[in-house]
Amino acid sequence: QEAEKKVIGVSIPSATHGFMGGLNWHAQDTIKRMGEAYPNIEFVLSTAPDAAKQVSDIEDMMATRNIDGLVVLPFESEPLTAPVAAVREAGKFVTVVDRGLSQEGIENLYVAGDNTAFGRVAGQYFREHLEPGSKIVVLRGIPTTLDNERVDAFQKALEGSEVEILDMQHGNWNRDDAFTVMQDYLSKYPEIDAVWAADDDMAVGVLEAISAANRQDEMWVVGGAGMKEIVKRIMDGDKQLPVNVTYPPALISSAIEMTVLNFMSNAPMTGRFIIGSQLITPENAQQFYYPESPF
Amino acid sequence: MKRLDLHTLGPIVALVALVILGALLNSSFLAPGNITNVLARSAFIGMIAVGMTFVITAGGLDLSVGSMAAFLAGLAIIAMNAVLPSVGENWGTILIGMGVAILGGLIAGYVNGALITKAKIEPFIVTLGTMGIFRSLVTWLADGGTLSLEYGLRTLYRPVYYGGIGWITWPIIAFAVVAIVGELMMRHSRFGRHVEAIGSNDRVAKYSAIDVGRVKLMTYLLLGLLVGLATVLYVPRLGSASGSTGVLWELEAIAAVIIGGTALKGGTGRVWGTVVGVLILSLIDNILNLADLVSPYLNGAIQGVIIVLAVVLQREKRTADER
Amino acid sequence: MKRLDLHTLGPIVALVALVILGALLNSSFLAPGNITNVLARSAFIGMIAVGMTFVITAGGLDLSVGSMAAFLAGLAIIAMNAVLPSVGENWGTILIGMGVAILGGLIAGYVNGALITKAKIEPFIVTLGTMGIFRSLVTWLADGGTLSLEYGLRTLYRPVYYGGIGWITWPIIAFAVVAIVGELMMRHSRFGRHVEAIGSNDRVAKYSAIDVGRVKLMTYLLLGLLVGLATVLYVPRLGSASGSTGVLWELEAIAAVIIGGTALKGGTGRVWGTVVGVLILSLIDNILNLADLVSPYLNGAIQGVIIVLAVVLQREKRTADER
Amino acid sequence: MTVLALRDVSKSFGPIQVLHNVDLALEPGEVHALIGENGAGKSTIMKTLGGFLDPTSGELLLDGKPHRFVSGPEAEAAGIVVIHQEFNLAADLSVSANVFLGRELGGFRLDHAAMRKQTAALLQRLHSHIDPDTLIRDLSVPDRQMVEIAKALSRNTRVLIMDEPSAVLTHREVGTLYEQIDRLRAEGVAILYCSHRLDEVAHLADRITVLRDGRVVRQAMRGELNEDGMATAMVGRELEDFYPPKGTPTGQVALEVKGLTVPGRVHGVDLTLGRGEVLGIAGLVGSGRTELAEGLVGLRNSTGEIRVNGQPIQIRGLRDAFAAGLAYLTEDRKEAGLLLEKGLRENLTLATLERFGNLRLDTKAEEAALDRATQDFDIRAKSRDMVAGKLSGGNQQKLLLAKTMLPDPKIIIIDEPTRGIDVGTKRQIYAFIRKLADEGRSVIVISSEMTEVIGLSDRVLVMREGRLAGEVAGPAMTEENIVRLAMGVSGEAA
Ligand SMILES: Nc1ncnc2c1ncn2[C@@H]1O[C@H](COP(=O)(O)OP(=O)(O)OP(=O)(O)O)[C@@H](O)[C@H]1O
Ligand SMILES: Nc1ncnc2c1ncn2[C@@H]1O[C@H](COP(=O)(O)OP(=O)(O)OP(=O)(O)O)[C@@H](O)[C@H]1O
Ligand SMILES: [Mg+2]
Ligand SMILES: [Mg+2]
Repeated sequence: QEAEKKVIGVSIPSATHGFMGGLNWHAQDTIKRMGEAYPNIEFVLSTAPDAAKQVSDIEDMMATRNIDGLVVLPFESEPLTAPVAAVREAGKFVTVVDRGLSQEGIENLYVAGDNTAFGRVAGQYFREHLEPGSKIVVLRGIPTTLDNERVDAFQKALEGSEVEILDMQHGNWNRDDAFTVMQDYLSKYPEIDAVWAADDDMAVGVLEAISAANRQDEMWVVGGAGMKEIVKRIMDGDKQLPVNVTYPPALISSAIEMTVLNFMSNAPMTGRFIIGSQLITPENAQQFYYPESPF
Repeated sequence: MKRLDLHTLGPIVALVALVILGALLNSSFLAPGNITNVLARSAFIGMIAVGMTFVITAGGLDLSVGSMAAFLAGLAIIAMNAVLPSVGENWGTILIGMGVAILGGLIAGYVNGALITKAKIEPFIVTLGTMGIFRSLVTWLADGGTLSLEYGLRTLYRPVYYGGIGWITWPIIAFAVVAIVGELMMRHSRFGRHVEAIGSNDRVAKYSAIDVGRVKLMTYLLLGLLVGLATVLYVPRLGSASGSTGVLWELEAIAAVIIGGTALKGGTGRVWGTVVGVLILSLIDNILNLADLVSPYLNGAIQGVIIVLAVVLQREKRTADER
Repeated sequence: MKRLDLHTLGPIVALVALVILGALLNSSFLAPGNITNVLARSAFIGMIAVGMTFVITAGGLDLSVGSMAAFLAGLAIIAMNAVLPSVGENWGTILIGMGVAILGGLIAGYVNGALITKAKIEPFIVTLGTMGIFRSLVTWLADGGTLSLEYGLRTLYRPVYYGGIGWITWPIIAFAVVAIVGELMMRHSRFGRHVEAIGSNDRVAKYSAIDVGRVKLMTYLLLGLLVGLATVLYVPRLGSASGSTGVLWELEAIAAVIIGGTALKGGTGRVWGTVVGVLILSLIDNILNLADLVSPYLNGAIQGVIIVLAVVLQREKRTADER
Repeated sequence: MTVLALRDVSKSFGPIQVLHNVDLALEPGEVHALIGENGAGKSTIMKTLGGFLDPTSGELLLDGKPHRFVSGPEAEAAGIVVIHQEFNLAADLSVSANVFLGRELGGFRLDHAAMRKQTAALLQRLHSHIDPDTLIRDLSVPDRQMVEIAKALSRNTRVLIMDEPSAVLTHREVGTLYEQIDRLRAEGVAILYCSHRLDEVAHLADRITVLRDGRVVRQAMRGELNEDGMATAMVGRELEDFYPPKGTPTGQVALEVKGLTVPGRVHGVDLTLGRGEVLGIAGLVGSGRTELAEGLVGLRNSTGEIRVNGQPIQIRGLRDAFAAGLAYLTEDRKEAGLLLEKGLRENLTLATLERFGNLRLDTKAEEAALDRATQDFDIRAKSRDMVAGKLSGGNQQKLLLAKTMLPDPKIIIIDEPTRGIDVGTKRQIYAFIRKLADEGRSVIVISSEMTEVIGLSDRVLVMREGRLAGEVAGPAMTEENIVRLAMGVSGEAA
């Protein structure tokens, strides 16, 4: 048992925005730690800018690296379903992270955040903390299924309240785009009471736009995913940033660790682990603060 | 053969060097499984790049192919899902999807070509515009998410990508056929000769009774057709399409064409060079997956260096006696 | 003035039409705040596009500018954070950061230019390669995440983007200066003349005792310098840089140049046209955000249509008697 | 005192030697003419003198001392100015920008006004009315040549090398050119002049060097060689009658044109062309002859009635013209005639590819066609794989002629058939044109060379400002009559 070498493939989207950057960092960090702790585990990490490349990466891992296990965060659910199913059929251990496959029961292990909760928790906060008749604007991410899930849940949570969503445009989880969109919102709407930026990278752009327009006192902003700078500001009791909603990029670490344990311990690791979205408040912010992470 | 000088051999040398490098890095590199993978996934960009070779040789350019592929894949999926209830889960439905992709490709190519040749707008601008349009349309059709083929159809359709004759899967066969026909067309057909003449000097072409507009339009139609064909093979691979399908394919296709020795300013087309260029690009990706590098963040840098090196190998040797 | 024909006026007409459209759609469109926003946001792409005008006019191309900007912003931030302990939280540190961005831009431009003029590789390939390299390097420097300027420095540096003379903020002033100097250089300097001559016919330029290689290299250096300058203004805006900074700026810059009436094949450069092109592109974004459309998914499509339309307005009127 | 000389110079391009032990000396205040057949190596000599090519062996002497120019521009700095056979102008730039390219006036800011003024003055000296702000691309071929000359004159010149400057000029402009040459000669400039117009050479040259197959075969002083002598020395054998005998028209009408109008250029031209007839069209530069021809064959939008063999036809494009048996040989062989970067075979068959197959072209048949064409038209290529751009000017013209004749047209319009072509080849082409007529085809020859139109045609139409100014035939076909009509001078024909 000692000498037997195991190869684990890790396939994730490349670091094209802040959250993914954090996720990439956690993946590499965990691989390094695990590699040191378990010398007979070898890792193969690949990052893909789109679904097609990710499928290729998984094919390559199967054809040339002879992997025993696969940890995959699907770029998109639909296109990755069949290729990951093929890996499972080949008798490999499969861990799916964050975005579920479009068919149940393929993976051995599922570790995910909860996009619906992510939207809902934010929505509930808005509902509870805004006067009836308040006006808010929303910045959406890159058009994807998971963005749809989040926004739908957010809207659903607000249903029946008197809070009015003035506008929803795509900021593409990008600081610059969010900055531009927010500037234009500020020109367009004389009255905005709160902003749901849905992602902390976008929140950074939004905050800059607001302070450039000198309307800091008028509205607050809720981002998401717990970027360290934002968490720090919540910790410090910033009025503009009352809360945040977690969607920890570190979930990839848990997935990799559990996969390693599956091979290293005798207990088979299977099941579904949903890491719920929590509200970060000034009170609990300390426990969500990772100063080391790039995100 | 006088044509086999360094300039022409350059890309092949680069390709061979990559193959050797791959074989040294990993013993399974030359296993049939890996070869099938690399060739099959080159097929999409490959077929598109063959079409792009004609467009560029005639002095044109098409930035819209990646979005066009995404749009066509989306259309085909919608069409198949829509006729599924009436036609049923059978090859009829899939043929309808294929027809939609190919017809759509022809229409999209016609739109590009007509705006360029009839409205006389720079190809760069027209296709930059249609690139945005196709991309938006597919995102809109998918409502920001993913368009997916019904599960049963997907199972039926899957062998079109994964099946074949032994390890030679259908995409490889299709790519090979397209490449050979393309090479023959460029080198031995009247159309190819006209395309080269137009790219070389369109006034001379006009004075030689060549219908310059029509031939140019045909190159865009051909490219549209090939994008449609690529889509037909792409859909069974992933069974879905979204706003992020085919992003940057246009750059990859154009890069393959130029790495292959076709001049960006037009006039000389080398279809086989394009094929070599496409293989070089996919091998780079494959090789990066074979070995563990310092950091995956640097993949793009290594890719960049290899692309430039591949072209350095074939750079035109300066005519010794001319200053 | 005979030069003021429709061909030349086209982009201006498109710009005016957009302004009118914007004003009709939303009353706050013409408010000083919005004008400042739009102009200041245009400044980065604007300055880069002015440099790109020279590169394209001399028959070149540069796809690397967006990644280069991201890389330079990353470098500048790292440099400022690094010298902060020794130099302190003052303008000295910021000047060092600015120096790094500008020097880095010159070096990056030199690398592109030297590979193109000395190693004689196609500009498309060289800059496609360096695009990947710069993008990878910044992602690697940022460890996949975001490089952020220290908080104190950011506060100090901020006014460089947001401050200015009344509503005319520094980026607007810098852009205006670059545009005017660029226009003068293109039209009234020896360098501009030589750039046009090289793009028109480089053999003729060579026979006229113009050092073609040097002038081409200079265009890339100039572009690098302007990318550096754009970075200097970009960093204070958000105080950060990441792998997703400046994505697709190259396409936007090239599109602005071509919309402005500079020919992609070189020979005629119109710096003021480029400025109009940049403004058209930013206005489209602004108007799409200000107006309420059916679906934001279709923004890209509308953008595409407007880009094509803007160019249709200025398309070379077909010489009536030529077929 | 010799300014610039070649001593024992040989030059090879790869394995092909084009110059053999050439000696040539240029003296100040002297016009030295260099003549020879197409491909004899004249342009190569001129490029060597101008620092654009290095000799393979032998040396270049500047002021008596061996010298090696690193580049053409360096030679220019030493006062050696070359007007190349191919145009050397940037098409997107204005006339004045081209004239001063590389030596712009002004400091930090270009002095546009001064450059414009000096350009205008230079053009004035050439009696040309070109606006210095016009873009080169908007100029006609002859006007571009005048700009080239103006550009050369603007240099501080010790040696002026002119490679066929007059080939694209008409009568009047050639006169202006002579004036300038005389002026420069008087100023002590050494001039090397290359031309296929032997009358010019006889008129201008103080010294003549004859080149044959890359070797100097004869050097002579003014008066030692008459035109016949030059031709004989160039060709290496006696030449018989220059123009072929005229034919006897059959009286059948092959082509009838009524009211042909090309908007803005040609106004209501009527003409008839008989079977077996050679019809000349003369006129000044810009009189619309080219536009008439291009309108007729569908290269330009035109209106009017066209009948071929009595049948009214519609010509909407060159294809239609081909189908009706019409062909047109362009005057602009480098920009509209041949693909300079492509091989001879590709060029030859470009307009008639449908005869060689569609999906798979019959390369063998193409090669055979090339064999036939090289023979029929005596195309002298050093290798059959070379690109058309590397052929000498005359051989390019023969290749273009072969290309035009490939569809076997019944009516052929030839625009400037012998621009830049040597006497030997000219004779071949004249004989060929006559042969076409004798075979029952009909030919229209557009030419700015008066003697050519007269010597070749059965009848001459004269155009002026886009209209037919008149027709001359038989004994009335004299230079004077044609010039009168062309210039609109009324009065008795002498
Ligand atoms: N760069 C080159 N490479 C190969 N052969 C060349 C090159 N330049 C010229 N030649 C050949 O050298 C010979 C001499 O050419 P050159 O242009 O000097 O002739 P020329 O006397 O000027 O003829 P023309 O009267 O037609 O202009 C020709 O056979 C030509 O094909
Ligand atoms: N594309 C063009 N744009 C502007 N002017 C043109 C163009 N083509 C021709 N011209 C002008 O039209 C007039 C007729 O030119 P063209 O050269 O065809 O006359 P031509 O009688 O055939 O004379 P030649 O054959 O001797 O040049 C000239 O004044 C010329 O400058
Ligand atoms: Mg010559
Ligand atoms: Mg003419």
